This record gives sequence, C-alpha cells and structure tokens, in this order.
Amino acid sequence: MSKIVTDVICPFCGTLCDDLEVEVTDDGKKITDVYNACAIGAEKFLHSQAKDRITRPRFQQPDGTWKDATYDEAAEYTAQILAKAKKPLMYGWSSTSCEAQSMGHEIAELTRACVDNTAAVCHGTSLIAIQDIGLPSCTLGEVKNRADRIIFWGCNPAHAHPRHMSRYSIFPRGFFTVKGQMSRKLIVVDPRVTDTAKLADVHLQIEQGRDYELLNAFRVAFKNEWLPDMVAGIPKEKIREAADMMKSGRFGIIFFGMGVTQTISKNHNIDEAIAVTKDLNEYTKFSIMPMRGHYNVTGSGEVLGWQFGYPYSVDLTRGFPRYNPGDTSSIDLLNRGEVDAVFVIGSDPGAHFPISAVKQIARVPSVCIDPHITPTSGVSKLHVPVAFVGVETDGSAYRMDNVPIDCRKVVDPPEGMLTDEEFLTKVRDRVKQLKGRA
Amino acid sequence: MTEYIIKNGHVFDPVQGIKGDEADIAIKDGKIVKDSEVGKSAKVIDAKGKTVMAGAVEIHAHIAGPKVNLGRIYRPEDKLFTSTPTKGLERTGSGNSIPSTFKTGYEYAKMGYTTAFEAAMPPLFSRHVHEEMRDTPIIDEGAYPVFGNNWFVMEYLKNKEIENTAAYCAWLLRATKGYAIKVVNPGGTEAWAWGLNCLSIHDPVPYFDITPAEIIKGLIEANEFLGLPHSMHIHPNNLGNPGCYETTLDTLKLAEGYKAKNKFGREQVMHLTHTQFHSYGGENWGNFESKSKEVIDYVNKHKNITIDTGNVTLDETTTMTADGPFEHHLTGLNHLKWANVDVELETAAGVVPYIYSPDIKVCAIQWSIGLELALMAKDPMRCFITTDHPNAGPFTRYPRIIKWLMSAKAREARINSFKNSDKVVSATHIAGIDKELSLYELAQMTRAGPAKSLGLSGRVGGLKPGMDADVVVYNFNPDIPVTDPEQIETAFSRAAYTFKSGVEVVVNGDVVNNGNKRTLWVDAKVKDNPLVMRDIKEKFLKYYSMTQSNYESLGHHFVPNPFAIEVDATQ
Amino acid sequence: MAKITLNLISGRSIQQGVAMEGGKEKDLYRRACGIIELDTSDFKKLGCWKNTNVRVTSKYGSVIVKAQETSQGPHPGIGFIPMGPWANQVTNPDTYSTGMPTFKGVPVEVEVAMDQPVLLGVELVQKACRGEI
Amino acid sequence: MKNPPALYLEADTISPDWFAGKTAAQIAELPVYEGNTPGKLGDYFEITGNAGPTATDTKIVVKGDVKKIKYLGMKMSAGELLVEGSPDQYAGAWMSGGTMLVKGDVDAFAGIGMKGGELTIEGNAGNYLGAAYRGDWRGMAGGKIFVKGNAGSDVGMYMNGGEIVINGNVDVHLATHAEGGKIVIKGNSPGKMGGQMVEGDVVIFGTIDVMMPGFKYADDVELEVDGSKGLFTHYIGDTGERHKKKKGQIVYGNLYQKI
Repeated sequence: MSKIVTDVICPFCGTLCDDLEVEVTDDGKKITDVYNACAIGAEKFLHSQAKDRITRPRFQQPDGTWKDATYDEAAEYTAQILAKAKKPLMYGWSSTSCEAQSMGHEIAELTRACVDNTAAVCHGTSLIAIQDIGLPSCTLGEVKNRADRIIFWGCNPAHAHPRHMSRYSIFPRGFFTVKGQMSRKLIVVDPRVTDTAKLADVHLQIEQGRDYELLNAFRVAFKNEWLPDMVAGIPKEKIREAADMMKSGRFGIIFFGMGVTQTISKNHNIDEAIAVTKDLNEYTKFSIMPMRGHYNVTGSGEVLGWQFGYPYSVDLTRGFPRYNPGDTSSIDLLNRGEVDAVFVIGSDPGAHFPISAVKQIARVPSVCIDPHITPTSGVSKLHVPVAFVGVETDGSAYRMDNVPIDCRKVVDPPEGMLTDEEFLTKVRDRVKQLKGRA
Repeated sequence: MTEYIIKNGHVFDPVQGIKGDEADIAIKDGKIVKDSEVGKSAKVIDAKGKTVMAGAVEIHAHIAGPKVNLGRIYRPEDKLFTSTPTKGLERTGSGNSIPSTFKTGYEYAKMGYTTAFEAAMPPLFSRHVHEEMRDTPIIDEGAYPVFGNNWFVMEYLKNKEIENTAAYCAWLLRATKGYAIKVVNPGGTEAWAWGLNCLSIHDPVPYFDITPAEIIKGLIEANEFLGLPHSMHIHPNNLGNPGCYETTLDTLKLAEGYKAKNKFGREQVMHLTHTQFHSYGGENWGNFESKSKEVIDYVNKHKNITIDTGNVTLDETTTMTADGPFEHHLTGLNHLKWANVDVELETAAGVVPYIYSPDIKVCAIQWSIGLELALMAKDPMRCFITTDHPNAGPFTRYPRIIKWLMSAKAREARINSFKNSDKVVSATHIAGIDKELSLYELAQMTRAGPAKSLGLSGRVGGLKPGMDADVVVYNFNPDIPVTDPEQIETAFSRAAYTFKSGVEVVVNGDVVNNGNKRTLWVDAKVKDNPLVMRDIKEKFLKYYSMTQSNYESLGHHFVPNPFAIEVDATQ
Repeated sequence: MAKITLNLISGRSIQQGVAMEGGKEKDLYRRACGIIELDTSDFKKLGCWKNTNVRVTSKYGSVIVKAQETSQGPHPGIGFIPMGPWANQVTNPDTYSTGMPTFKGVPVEVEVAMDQPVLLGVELVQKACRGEI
Repeated sequence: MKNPPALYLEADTISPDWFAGKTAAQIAELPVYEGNTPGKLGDYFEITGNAGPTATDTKIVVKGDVKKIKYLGMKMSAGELLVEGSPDQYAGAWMSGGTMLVKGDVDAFAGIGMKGGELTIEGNAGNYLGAAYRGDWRGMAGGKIFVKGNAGSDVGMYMNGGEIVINGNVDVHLATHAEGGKIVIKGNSPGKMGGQMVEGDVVIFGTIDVMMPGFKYADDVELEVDGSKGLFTHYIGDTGERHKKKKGQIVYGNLYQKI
C-alpha cells in the first residue's frame, strides 16, 4: 500500500511547480513514484532515494581518500576555518531554504565573510541591469491569463524549464487567453534552432554575441528611425516585422536566459532588453522576466536584499554590507586570489565555475555542504551531506517571478542526517563562541 | 518580568487627558499598572524634566514585502557609504530611503515607535511580507492586504453582493494573516494590466464593468458588515496629478451616510491615506497649487473619516505603490529606473526613485501641503502624521517633521531658503499659518489617534492602566521654552528610553533588547459560504499560478509570534 | 588530421539536468555533458564519424569530449557543450568586471582524439585541480 | 611598501585629505584593512616626511609594489598623489579634486563617480574607468581622466560631465547611457559604443569594428582636438533612446570618427 502527497513543490528550477503528486510508502519513508513533474524534477525526487547516497560528513585525506566524521566534528572544522579566515567566501544558497540562508547570513556577519549566490554565474548580470534601469515585470499567472505575445530571448525552456511553456507561457488557457496557444504569437531569438525555436512563429537566428545590437535595432524600429540593412545577421525588414508584431499585442512578455546574461555585453544585453520593454509600454502592455535557474536563487536574493540591501555578491568583511560585482563577486574573488577560505552550500561551483576559479577553491581550506557527490565536494577538504530541501525537509522558496512558495517535506531523511538549517545552526553557535559573542 | 516605575516625567496621554502634568507610569508583566501595583524592587526610571508618551503607532508605511525589497535590491546607490556595522545586539544596517529589516526595527524603536503597519500587502506575496516582518526586530507589525483591484471583489460588487464580498475578505485576511482592507487606485490598477488607468471614480474598469465608486462603497459596506477593527483604508484614484483634489473630494463623499459598526471604538468608515498626494490644484505643473484647505475643511466637517498626511521631507527617496499606472507616469517625468510587478487576479506595484529638491517649486509646494494638512486639522484624533514611507520621504525623518510642526520659526527658515520661495508662498497657505503643534496634539496625531483609527485604542497609544506597556521617554523638557528648533529634532530622533510590551528595548538611543515582536492580524469569522468557497476553488484551478492549498498554507515559521484580533460576523 | 575552429557556447539540456540530479560522479552525467554538439557541415570539415572523441582547445584550456551531431541545428560554426565541468575546462573566465564569466562565445579549435578518454565529471575536476591534466 | 599583504589591502586612507596636518608617525597610525582584519598603514608602508597643514598643500608619493592595494586616492578632494607602481581597483574613485598620477596601470573602477580633479594613468586602465557606481544614474560629473595606454570595457558609463582622453584602444561599451561629457579615443574600438546614449560627445581617431544600429550618419565636420584640426564623420544617436528637445531641436549624442 502507498499514499499520495499532493501540492508538492518541485525543488529543481525557478519555475517552482507546486502541483506535483508524490507517491510514498505507508510508513512515509520511501518515494515510490512522482506525478506531474518533468523528467528532471522526477529524477530529483527519485535520486534522493539512491542506495549509494552519502549519509555522514567526510574529510578528504591528502591521498584523496575520505574519512567519515560526525556532524559535530564537521561543524567544528567549518566554524574554525570561517572564524580564522581574513576573507572567507560563503557561496551557493540557491538550492536551500530561505531559513537556511538566513542562518548562513548570521554566520557571515559574525565572521565578516563575503556572501554570494549562483546568480554570480546565472542572472547576476540581469540584476546589474535591473539596478541600472529597473524591471517592468509581472507574475506568471498574468502571462497565463493575458499574454498574447511571448518572446524567448537566449533561453531554451524546452530544456531548462521543461514545464514553463505548458504551465504559464505558451499552451495554457487563461482568463483572457481562452484559446491557449492559438491566442499567442511566439518569437524566439537564439543562434541555434533550439527545440523552443521550433515552436516559434518567428525565429530570429541571431549571430552569436550581437544581442545588444539587435535589441538596439528593435528600439530604433519602434521609433521608425533609419536602420542598416543587416543587424546581427538579421535583415532589417525582418526586424521591423517582428517589432510590429510586438507592438500590436495587448499584453506581451520577454523571457530571457543565459544566452544573453553570459554572452558578451552581459548586463548591457539585459539593460537594452528592459529598455525595449519600457518602450513597448508606450504602445501596449509589456513585461520582462529572467528565467531563473536554481529553484531558490531568487529567494537567496530576496533574503540578502532585506537583510543587507543587495541581491548577491555581498562583502561583509568590514562589518557592514558592500556590493560591487567585479570586486565582490565570487568568480573575481577567486580568480584574483582574494579569499582564504571557501564555504559552499546548495550549489556546485566545481562543475559550473571556470576551472581557473575551481582551482582556487581547491587551494584553500574548504567545505562543501551538499546531499550529492559533486565536483565541488570532490575538491573540498570537507563534504557535509544533508537532507534534500523540498523532499526531506520544508522551507521557504521564491519562484522566478519572486512569488514565495513554502516547500513541503515528503519523506524523512536517512537516519541521523541533518538539514542545512540544523547544520548551520551548529556552526553559528560554535562561531559565536569562537568570536566571544555567545 | 522586571517591573518599572517611570518617575516624575511630563506625561502626555490623550487617552486619560493628561496634558504634561508630572506623573509616574508603572509597568508590570508587559502592561501599564497603577503605581501601587509594582513592588519596591521595581526599577526606577528618573524622567524628571523629560517628556513621557505612549509608544507611537505607524498607521501607513511601506516597510516589508516584495516592492519594498525590489526597491532595496535595485538601489545599491541608496546605501553607498552609509551602512552601519554590527554593534552589540544590533545586526548591521543598510539603506537610506529603504532601510534593511533590521535597521527598520531599530530606527522605529529608537524614535519611540512600537507598532507599525505595512500599508500594502499583495495577497499572493503575503509570505514574503511576513518573512520580512519576522526579521524586523522589536516593533509589533501588521499588514493590509490590497482589495481594490481584486477579481473576486469586483465580480461580487458588480452584482452588489456585499455578504459574499465580506466572506471573501474574511477568507483572504485569514489566508494572508492580514489586518485590514486596503484599497489602492480602485479599478485603476486592474486597468493598468492593459496599460490603462481609472483617473476618476466613475471611469469604468475594463472588462469588469464596474466603477471605482462602486468598489469603494462596496468595500466600506463589506468592512462594516464584518465590523473589522480598522476601516476601509484608501489610496484614491488620480494620485499626484495637478487638480487631483477634486477626485479626492469625490472619493470622500462616497463615505457620506455610512456609520462605523464595530466593537473596537473605531468611529470612521474611511481612512484616506497620504492626503498630501491627493490635495493638488492647478491644471499643470506650471500652475500647480495647494488645495489642502479644500480637502481638510471637508475632513474637519465629517467625523466618519480619518486621514494621514504623507509629509514630503525634501529628501532623495524611493517611491513605491500598488498604483502601477502612477509609477509608469512618474518614470516618464523623471526618467529614472522603473520597476513594475503586475500580480495575477489581485493587484500591481511600481517603484521609481525620486528626488524632492528644495530648489524645485513643485517639491516645495508638496512640502507645504503636507504641513498645512496637519496644522489646519481641527481634530488631531483624526489626522495622523506619516511620510507614506518611503514615498514622500523616509520615516526616519519624523523628528524633522515634528520640528516643522512644532516650530513656526523652523518653517519660516525653511520657506525662506527655497529657491522659488515667493512662488511657493503664493501657491500655498503655509506662510500664513503660525500655529505650533503642542506635545498633546503630537501624542494625539502619532499615538492615540492612529490607535483608535486602527481599533487598537484599548491596547496601545495610551498610558492607561491595563494597556500594553509601550512607553517612551524623550529628552525634552516642556517647561523650558525652545530656543533652537533643532532641539526638537534631536530630542525626538533618539528616545532616552523605549519600552515595548514592558521590555526596556532602547536606552539613550541604543538598542538594549530585541524585545518580543508580534504580528497583528484579524481573524474574522463569517457564516459558512459555500458559493464563495466554490468560486475560490474555481479561480485557483483555472487562473492562479499557485495551488489553493499552497496559497493557504502559511506555516508557523512565517508568523512565529502571531496576535490575532477576533471578529465575529456570523450574526 | 583536420582541425576546425568554432565559436563555442554552453548551456542547459534536459539530459544534463536529469543526469546532474542522477549523480555527477556517474557515467550518465559524462554521457550527457562530456560531449560537443556539432553541425553536420562541421562534422564534414572535421572528417570524422559521429560519436568520436575530440579534443577541444581554447586560449584557456583543453578537454576531451565526444563529438555528436546536434539535434538543435543547423548552427554551422557553432559548437555546443552542455554546461558542466567539460565546458568549463575551456570557457572564458573573463568577467569584464561584472562578476560573470564569458561562458558563451569562446573561440575554440576542435581536432579528433580518438584514442583519448572522456573523463568522469568529478574525476575531471579533481585531476585538473591536482594539475594532472 | 615594506610588507606586502597576504591578500589585498584596502587603503582608502592614502589620500591627501587623510594625511593633511599629520606627522609621519600619525600617518603610520591610519587604519587600513586586509579582508576583515584591521591594521595600520605603518604595518605595510614605511612612511617618511610630513603632510602639509591642509590637503591642498599635501603631496603623497607611493613607492613599491602596490598591485594589491585598493582604493588609493579614493575621495581625494585636493593635493597631489603620485603612485609609482600599478595599484589595484578603485584608484582615484569618487575623487573630487587635486591631481593623481599613476606611473603604471590601474585595475577596474578607477575614477568611478568622479566629480573633479585630474587623474592621469601612464599605463593601461581597467574596466569601468570613470563610470558610475552600480545602480547610480549620476556617473562622472566633472574632472579629467587621461590614459596614455589602453582602457577596458564600460568607460564612462552614465557619464554626465568632465572629459576622458585615451591614447590607446578601448574595449566594448563606451559612454553607455551617457548624458553629457566628452570622451576622446586616439586608438580603436571593437564597437558597442554609445549604446543608450542620450547626450554627450565621443571622438574616435581609429576604427570601430561594429557600429551600433542606433547611430546614423549626420554630416562631415571639421573639429579641433588637442589643438590639431581634422575632418570627422559625424554620427548622431542613440536614435532608439529618449532625447531632450532644446529650442525645438532634438538633442542627440554625438559620435565623431576621423576620416
């Protein structure tokens, strides 16, 4: 026999689907099946049950072998390296709960550390752009109920946010969009003919790295000003045609992803895309939204925001928050050799940072808090496995449109395993002692 | 709990009618008690030559939630070089116009505020609002969910279904742990979802076939049907435009004939917020002028209305409101960064930085209007001081506003140093007003008045035995005439002592205890209403992007220390 | 043997997402991310069969991955390695002082390296950090 | 410099404003930070000579390897600062007066938020030279920056006034969002130049790989730059951006390229 847990939140991507149904055994210990989830979400729930899962902290020995330890020993080591360091980096936070993030920030304030989340390699440049010219946006339900113009610019939801198109953006029938997909025109801008582009009414196969120019061309087209014959490999007629399609809608939205945030021009691409959106509000209603990756990277930005005033790359070394990506951002801190200890939680820089930055993590005292074995844990001195947030423990998370949703606990973690929040609390208490603040 | 006795201070308490006489205030178990009820061991606070008042009550400020945090996140320049390091019990603080949650709690407490209400909670984002309030130390807080552009409300009121509207409001207050019915640009914000607006109370709302006037009257009726502690709290249509005072008067008139029905001693049926932004004359920015007199005269004559001022403080600040179309209009004027969030089925919000420069005529006129309202109000129990933080200026400027209100000399100095002082004087009444606010009136406008309007008069805003022991002592001696107005600003900037629920939280301007902050919300019970529950279920299935079960689940970790005010509307 | 120059981009793929959750130490992850997707025309230029191991070299590093034909083409001149340790051996770490590396738009050379193995994800990063590759 | 820091040193106290009226001994006591660890200027530098009574008559010479020193000359309002090496980020950041001369290179954020004074860099400059701080629409408002070598990306972002002259080449994104001021480039640009420009002048002697579509040809004009006259192609833009009107005429940003 088994029972079904409903309204389960999927702790994978920023789409934060909250309609999953998870089948668990009667004793509530094992997950037997997952419904309504995409392939990735289902795998996340099912893999949490893996037999070969690490369930105890382990220290890496000089010869590369691992030695098991207790959570207390792990907390002691973590507190020590953070308390001793002149400039510790506490990175990650995007795959854990806001409660754990908040506890982590207290540690960072006590140890005067740098705190950064995965926006650093995802939508950090979007945040810079938002700080430069703002962000006209909306919640995903607005898109579902009203949007008749959808633009995917440098993002590929068919692969990165698999249920986005069916829940919110292309297929759903909403209050004013009763015909679903038939109510909407879809424009995709991507240098590849992605599986998302294959669904588009208009696919602009842009010359890679020329998004800034093409976005600028759209703004010029709105104002019916002179345009060169070709911009970014797209003929001006096609640009004007797409520009008119945007203007002629009643409610439009631009979704953008790492295709623009990680390409040359970075924040400027987003800056110009936001300007395009702002311009379109002179003719109709338009919004723009970053396709946030990790399920709670948005939450990390929110908690950092209300506690310190900045959404990522926060430097607390002087006892108060400072912020300036390029100086206080993880990649630069690591590549420039500015930090002398690294703490990683809820992310995998080992896999997702350029190797030059990963090498710096390997050089200094380091701890990796992650349920999985990852390249980061592989190069860290200490690996602390923890319960899966959103599977084995609850906690608050924020969707890509900043809507907060309370993640649910579905099953118990393996015997004796701690949650992020529990482990961080141990570390916080120890750090307080070391800093004479207990 | 430690007992306290605050001795020989000049007490100002409108609840008991004490107007500065020397008296002792005794504190026991979190409450004010008779002097005789505290023991010999009670800690004595010498308030000789000082001013003693109840903790102040903030009735309208944007201090927690999605648009506040959007403002923080997108304005790094609002914090450059001004953040404060961790100090004793105090976490690090940052932000000038939009302080971090920590700084918000500390600053209020240091100024003697012990209760504050977040003025606009988007229901879909209620968790966020509560998470920020949880991280705002010391002060009790509550939040007003917005209803004025809500699809349920508009659909029920289109058919004049007051009881269903009330049942829905009760459900939403419970689901979001909200405190009152807030209305922002009724209908106009829904229209904004299509890039439109409703600039008068008779403009029809696109598709919903209802007018702002019908929404406003309907929500007043629903509010009184439920008998909530606070009244319908409104930010009317047409905010901030030359000539908007006419829309304001039209809006106020909608309250005529309604009488408050509640068990909390509240007398008004409508609270008009940040009235300054709604008291503008002229047809354009060129002949822009004050219509504060027209508005306050009407308010003075009608007892079923309370207002707050929304004083412009002449600072660089960040505007933020659920009035989405207004922020879009504003960014068109000052070309500064514009953020907007439309919220499915419910509301919207916009954020734009703004600099109120004393060198700009319009800004100086706005400054005058806010002060005029406070100075011309006949009943200080119905006119409250706010800055609509951070819209007209940061709440940390209250001491400066108090200075301007209590000192004609300070006002004169300010007016004379305006770049266009002649033009400003001719467009306003401020120069002709010599009234100086008394400390008793100040206590009415910042304590007893807002507490009564919020239906909290039995608990806070006064020093009567039995009330919460929220007490503040200021280094201000009413017996000594003020030579330099700066003395006023200094005294009210940093309290000598602040007590919150009987806990000594601030001493000589420093935080000594993080108190035991509570979240106030209203639990209104109504008759079972299957129709409304079915409508709710259907809307979640079809139109919301979140499931009803996840929308309704507000875990303990969001509201760790709730204080529910019960209302029974089942009869 | 032929050597071709391409403009390298990286990004998500559903296989990458699934394999990542399945375990980065496992072979499935290598099969999902230890690859480079090439346009048919570029395969011709490179003159090798599909699913051949190739060496991808940029100014910043070098890595062995398996060459596959793209399913999201045509995109002549563009090579795609799913985001992960393999792509990050050769990606451009320059942030232009924005905090963001230039993950997309890296000039690379691709040459056949039939006899050289594609390492497992964790193994690859460990070896790189120990300076063993 | 006697003891270089293990990490990086934040030495915003190395500025005439801080030194003014102090003896060598007092200057050695000035606070500096290595990460979260406070120290004294004297722990890292050997200090000789005394400062003048005010910033104006204070001259500072910084010798030795300063590659890991941040904030040199930050917020200086007067006096002279000579740096013989190549300092790290924020050299002359937010300076409002006086003269700062750097013999070597500077890293990113040199002269950001500059209001006045003169900043001369004999080597190369990094990214965000004379740009605005994050989120601020009030960038370089006045003063002059002169770079003998090349400059990085984002030169003069949100520039509102003052002048920047670069003898060498620049990287992408120059004068983005500019609403005033003047930038002269003697070398070349890869492009993305003048994006979202509202007002202001950019003069370039070399090539632009890719022109922004928002810039259109206006006319050919003769200009005098550094005393030498020459013929330039005049483009106006960004035509996609908002623009003020003065006397009924729309005011654009100007881009002049040497013919």
